[in-house]
Amino acid sequence: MKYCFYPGCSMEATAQANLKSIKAVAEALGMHLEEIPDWNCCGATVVSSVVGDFTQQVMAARNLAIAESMGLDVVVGCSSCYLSLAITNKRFKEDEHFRAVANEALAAGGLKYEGSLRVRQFLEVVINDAGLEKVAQMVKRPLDGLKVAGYVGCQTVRAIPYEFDDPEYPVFMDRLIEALGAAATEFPMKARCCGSSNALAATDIVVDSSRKIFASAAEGGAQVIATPCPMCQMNLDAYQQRVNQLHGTNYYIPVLFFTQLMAIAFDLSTDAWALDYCIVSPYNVLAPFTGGK
Amino acid sequence: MEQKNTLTEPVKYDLSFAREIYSLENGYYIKQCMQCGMCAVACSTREIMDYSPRQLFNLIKLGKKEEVLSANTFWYCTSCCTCKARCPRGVPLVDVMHDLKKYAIEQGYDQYPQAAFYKAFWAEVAGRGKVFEGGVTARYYLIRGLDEVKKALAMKDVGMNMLKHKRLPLLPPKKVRGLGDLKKIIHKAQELQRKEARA
Amino acid sequence: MSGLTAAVEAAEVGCEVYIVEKNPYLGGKVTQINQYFPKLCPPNCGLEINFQRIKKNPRIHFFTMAEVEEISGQEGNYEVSVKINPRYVNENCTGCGKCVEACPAERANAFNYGLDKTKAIYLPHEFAFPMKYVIDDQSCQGAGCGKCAEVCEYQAIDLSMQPKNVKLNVGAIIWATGWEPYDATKLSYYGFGRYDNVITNVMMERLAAPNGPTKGKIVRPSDGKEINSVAFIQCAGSRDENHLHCCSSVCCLASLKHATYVREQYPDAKICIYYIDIRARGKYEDFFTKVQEEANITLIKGKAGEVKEDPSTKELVVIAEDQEAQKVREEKFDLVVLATGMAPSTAASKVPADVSYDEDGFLISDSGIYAAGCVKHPLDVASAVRDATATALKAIHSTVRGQQ
Amino acid sequence: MEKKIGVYICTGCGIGDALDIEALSKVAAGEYKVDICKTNNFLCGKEGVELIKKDIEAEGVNTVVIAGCSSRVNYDVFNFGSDKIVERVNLREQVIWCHPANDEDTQMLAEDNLRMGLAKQKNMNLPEPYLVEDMSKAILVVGGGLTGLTAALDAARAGYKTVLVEKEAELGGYAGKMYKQVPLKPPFTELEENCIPGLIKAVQDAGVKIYTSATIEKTAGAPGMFNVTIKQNDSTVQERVGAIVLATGAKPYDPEKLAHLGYGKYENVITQAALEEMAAAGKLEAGKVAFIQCAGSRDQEHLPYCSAACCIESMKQALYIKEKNPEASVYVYYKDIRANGQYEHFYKKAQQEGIIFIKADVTDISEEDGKLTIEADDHTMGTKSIADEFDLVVLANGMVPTAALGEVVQLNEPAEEEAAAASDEPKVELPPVIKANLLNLDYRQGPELPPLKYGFPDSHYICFPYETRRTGIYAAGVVRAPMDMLSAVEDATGAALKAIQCVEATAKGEAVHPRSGDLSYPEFNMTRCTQCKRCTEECPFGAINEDEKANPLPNPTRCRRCGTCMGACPERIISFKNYSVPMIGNMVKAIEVPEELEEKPRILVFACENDAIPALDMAGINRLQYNPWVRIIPVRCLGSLNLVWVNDAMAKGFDGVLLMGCKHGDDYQCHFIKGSELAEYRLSKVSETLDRLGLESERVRAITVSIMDYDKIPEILDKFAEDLEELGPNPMKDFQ
Repeated sequence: MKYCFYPGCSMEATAQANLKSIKAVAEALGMHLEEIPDWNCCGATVVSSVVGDFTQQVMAARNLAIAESMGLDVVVGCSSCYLSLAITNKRFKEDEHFRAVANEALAAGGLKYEGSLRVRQFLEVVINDAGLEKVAQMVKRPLDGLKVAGYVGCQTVRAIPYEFDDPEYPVFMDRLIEALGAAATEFPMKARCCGSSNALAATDIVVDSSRKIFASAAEGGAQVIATPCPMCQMNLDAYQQRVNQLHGTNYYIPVLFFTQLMAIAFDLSTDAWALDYCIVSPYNVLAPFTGGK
Repeated sequence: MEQKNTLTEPVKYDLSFAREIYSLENGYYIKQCMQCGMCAVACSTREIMDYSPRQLFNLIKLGKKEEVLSANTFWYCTSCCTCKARCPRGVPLVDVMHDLKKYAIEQGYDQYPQAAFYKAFWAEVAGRGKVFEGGVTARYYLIRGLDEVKKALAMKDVGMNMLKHKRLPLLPPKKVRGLGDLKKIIHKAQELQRKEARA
Repeated sequence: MSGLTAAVEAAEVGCEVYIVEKNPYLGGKVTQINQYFPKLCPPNCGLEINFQRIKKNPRIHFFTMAEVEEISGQEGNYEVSVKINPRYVNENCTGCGKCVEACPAERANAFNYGLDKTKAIYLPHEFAFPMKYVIDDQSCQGAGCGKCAEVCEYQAIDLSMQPKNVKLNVGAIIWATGWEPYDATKLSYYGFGRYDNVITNVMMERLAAPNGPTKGKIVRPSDGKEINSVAFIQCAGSRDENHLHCCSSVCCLASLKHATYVREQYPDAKICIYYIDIRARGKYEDFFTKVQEEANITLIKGKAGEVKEDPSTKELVVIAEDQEAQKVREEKFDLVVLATGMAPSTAASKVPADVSYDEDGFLISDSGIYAAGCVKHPLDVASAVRDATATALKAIHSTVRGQQ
Repeated sequence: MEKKIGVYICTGCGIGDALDIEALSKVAAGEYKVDICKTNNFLCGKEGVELIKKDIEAEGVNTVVIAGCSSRVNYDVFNFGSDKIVERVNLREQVIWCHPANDEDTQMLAEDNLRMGLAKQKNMNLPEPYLVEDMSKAILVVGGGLTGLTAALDAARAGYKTVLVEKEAELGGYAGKMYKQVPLKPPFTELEENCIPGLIKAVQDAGVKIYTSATIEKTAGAPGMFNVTIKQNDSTVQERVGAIVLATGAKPYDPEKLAHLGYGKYENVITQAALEEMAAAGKLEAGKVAFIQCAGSRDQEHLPYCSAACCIESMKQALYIKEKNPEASVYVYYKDIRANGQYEHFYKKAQQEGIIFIKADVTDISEEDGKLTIEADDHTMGTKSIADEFDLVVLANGMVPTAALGEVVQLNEPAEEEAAAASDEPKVELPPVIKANLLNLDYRQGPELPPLKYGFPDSHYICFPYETRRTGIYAAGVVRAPMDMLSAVEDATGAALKAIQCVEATAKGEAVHPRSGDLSYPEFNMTRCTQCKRCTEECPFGAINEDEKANPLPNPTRCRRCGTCMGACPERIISFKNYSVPMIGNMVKAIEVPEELEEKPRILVFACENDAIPALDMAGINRLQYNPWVRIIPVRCLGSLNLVWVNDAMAKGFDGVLLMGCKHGDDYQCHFIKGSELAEYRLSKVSETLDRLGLESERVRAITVSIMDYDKIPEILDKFAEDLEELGPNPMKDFQ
């Protein structure tokens, strides 16, 4: 199984844990991820507010144009990147006029994109291509009894509704968590927004949104939160303390990328576990499974 | 939650503003709004929005330019796409909100901190082809000015934690090699975008 | 109802008519309706008369448990091949019901949308026409068991019954396969399927029906408790680009009618109807006016956005933007009824012939093969009957042209 | 015909185990001395039916009495041809399934049911169809608008001679004057060219006989034999037709009554009709236009109903304006947007074209140098709004059926009213009729179709939208009910079918809905008529006219066979071949009423065939148990209840009589409109008589049951039985 891989900016900074674990897990599952050479920022959900959707999508398309020659599905880890690349790709496939004009712009950089590729979220690729059975077989350290809140977040499932799961009440992640031997907790907020890129400009939004998510996770008795999204992971991890300060709560719920949990369950290298990157320390909670390393 | 509703004095309907908004990249779709109110409930930041998207679209229809452009609605949009996924009329609300942010900035309604963040973010991407948190933050505070820095200090514990856990590289990532081409592409895209808008 | 009407009306002009029905009984969806709006009269009354008309009319022939498999030929001369699925009960059945006592197996009662159970051998409902029992081969334990056959004094049960095939030669075809309620699980923000006390409007009909799973008592499915408050959520799937694009045209009146069901049983219950537009066209406006005059019925302009459940009490919270009040309201209810719309049956099972459908999946009439009733447009019963009557004449035109 | 009777008692379904079949057979063979009486344990099975067929062939049995299950089942199995009389005696649903097995009372009930069946067949004869001389199968369509043209075309295409009468000089009606029309086909987004010109041509090509500038002076006769006098210009023509489609359409609501919306005050406040004219004439120049929905409709002060078509018509007209001037600003003020069904697409299309929809109540309209200003309460913004600079304000002023335009007349003549007042008898209210000058029927009960509500001569039935109270005359389109064009087209075709159906049935002497196929009809023994007028007044279908001496003049082809006239007649001169006063009377007499000391009261129930009888069967199917003293006689409709039966019953010593009929009042369920109501009113007349005889009037009651009330039946009957026990036995028993 070969794929083009688009890491995205956060993977090189705030979400290195995601990158490490994705690479290790993919390898373990026999997926070869080929990074798109000289990829650029997709613009996320921010850039279009300054330069408009079209320009942002053309920027994103540059990556697809480069990837097209490789003729492989483009796999994305970051939800926000997935959103912008998937929507861009959809427009190239469905909107002829857009494709023509956008290619006129790409031509300025000597590029062209036909819209031949599929853009996919890593979570979906693990489940649909590798398959839950394969995942279950790989488990060497079953996460028995670990209560995990599967926090898919918003953009992964709503980029293209029903593309691979219910946009409001996704279940993919829960199935995966169960495949690892852990228990997926009841978690109504599993697809609600964490406040996304407002951390800097409107911290209150992030704090308030996170608070609700912690409350919901705690109510379900979750010990850890697992997510595919760097933005969600950052907000929930970095601002958990802040939430407690501002709201007199005392949540202590480590927030991990689902790929980190997979790395542990698969008994891959501790480098792949990348637990040091967690601000809310997961060591105690995970002790029963990380023993010996 | 009590939505802001300052319309005490009678409204005079005026379509000229609406037509301007409808002509934005995704503005066309606003016309399809049937005032059902799904978006008001879907929104994850609805408690702090002064107008729900539905109300905002209504204000546009009524020609209330000032209320619309000074509303916090689109600035507080987190692009979570819930409204977009639910809208029974297929209005891509997130994209519409992007248009409104852009329009507001162009019209000088950029007092909201998000505006600064977006500008900072864009400056980073335009200059490097990739985003560097450190750079974005720095530029953000440059734009916002000193008093904002006080807030920053209140936030420093978060920053420290990030650093401690190797999440804030001090050095920016390598520039995109094809940055020159990328810039050409963006330049061309902007030009075409303006042409498309006129067409 | 449309098919029945088209058949009876055509036959009473003098045509030979064949009815092909996939259910073990005639009458279709209306047999599951408790009362019609706006008169609040029972559908079985009109059905009884239509069945009398069929009984008296030698020109009407019908097959139950039958499906059209193939259509060939052209206007004026079609050959239709019909597959008749095994009923496992033959014409000897006297309807005495001894078999039911003997049957050990149970099945979810489709007639009541799974709200209760019947035995594997069952009478679809009291008014079933023909009044013959039928075996659900999915849940029947088969020849190995055979208890029903033992007790039947009339050799009416034949567990080895095989599908049969009949060929019909007709001049015109009326396709009146009606509609299916839109799948409410696709509206995950309303929690149908996850929350016990969120039901659909068609389920409400059964809950209120004297011959329904609760003998007509409207209660909370979660615990059978009486209700103090109900919310009706309009356009649950209809008028929605993500689901049914068009308006289903009956749901507003259906919910207003359901409000009267609730009011009759619970004089003080709080009733809220969340809507975008109330579409009570023509003289139905009177019914709308009448219901509005009822105490404690609130109409809220604003489509309900979300339903949340309190897992401990199973109470539901409906969140919607009340546009008159300009605020988002969160209201508690014991029961939430989704006004799910009509999906044409052809969305799922197409006509085995070269016909066309509109963008909503409704069947487009063509000379020779005609759509009638809710497979053609979303229609209320009176309009569907009107349409079916009209379609009968169009079919007759085909036979006339066929002879020329 | 010489009757040869065969009685066949089925012992299947537990009948044999629950009843003493021998005793039952004795009733037939002994008491009634029938030629043949046999039993079989599976009568609806092959051998059972063979057994009967053999007797028919070998023994010449021509009257078959079957005692077993309800006549609602096995109707097909026990069909031995139209030349045989078949009478079903219910021993299953109404005896053993709702009464204890091997019980004396149950046995008595079964035997009485058999006696009633045997008594009944004595008075039953095979009906002979009433055939019209010089029968016409032609279809007359009144009104040459969209509905009328469609109906005429569809009737003609089905091969029927068709006559079309239009009062205007030109065909086409309201729709004919339209610039364009709303979409009638998928995708329901595009305006369509006006279909009327094409339709007119098709109607002409189809050979429809057309009268324009013509009105109907008089419609005499009955289905199959209507004689219609058509007045064209100053000459009159006669047409003989078999059935009629009334498609005279509607008129826009009088805008003069909408002064509060500025009509009449400001010349730029216009109606939808006016806008159509402007558009058609190409004179539509406007930069800013407002449409005001529900101008008159949905308004208790004006038209309480919704006019159904205005929302989409306004969208269409708004699109005209955009078509002419894409820069125009167009607003639609609405209560609810009623773009039902697939017109949702049209609504969205209108929005995409930039038409602005505002949910608001218009509070004021004013004018300043030719420009109009609208003040309103905007409901989606919760604010007052003012919009000015309008060049044009269009009122969506709804529709009023042509059938509602005319003087309302009450048909009970004053003389009668006084007479009624004088004699303390209650009187039947005849429905008022509106003299709309459409059909000018030569009917005892008024010149037009009786209106249902708001002047629409609509059907009262959801399941039977073409049910009509004047047989052979079918209203269609907006004269029948408010509807959009798409519905009107369907409605026209449906009405055409019903008209065709009616002439075909009439030609065979059959009744139309609801007793479709019934060949029997009422026959009058005029020698004993006292000209009391009850039959002519009470017939729900206006089937009976009167001559100047007030003698009834029956029109069998107008008749729906409910028997209301038979029930009304104090002289009992009206009867059907297979349904008559003596027939039911003899059934009553056939029942054995035990002596007082036996303490076995008897209750006689007259039950409506359409709802009450099925409900009683359902009680049985659900094995609900109830009082065994009841004896049930099915009647065609309670309207056919003749008081003499009640008298007979009381005289015979019955302790009580119960009438089970359909709901009446506004939401009446009676398929013959007033049957159950009439029965109750007649009953009110007996009560004094009973009191005078020293009999408590509570012994005779009428109740309404719906087909779904089967679960209430035990309670109803048991309660009545209790009440009667309290009253004690009927004193008349002693006079037996």
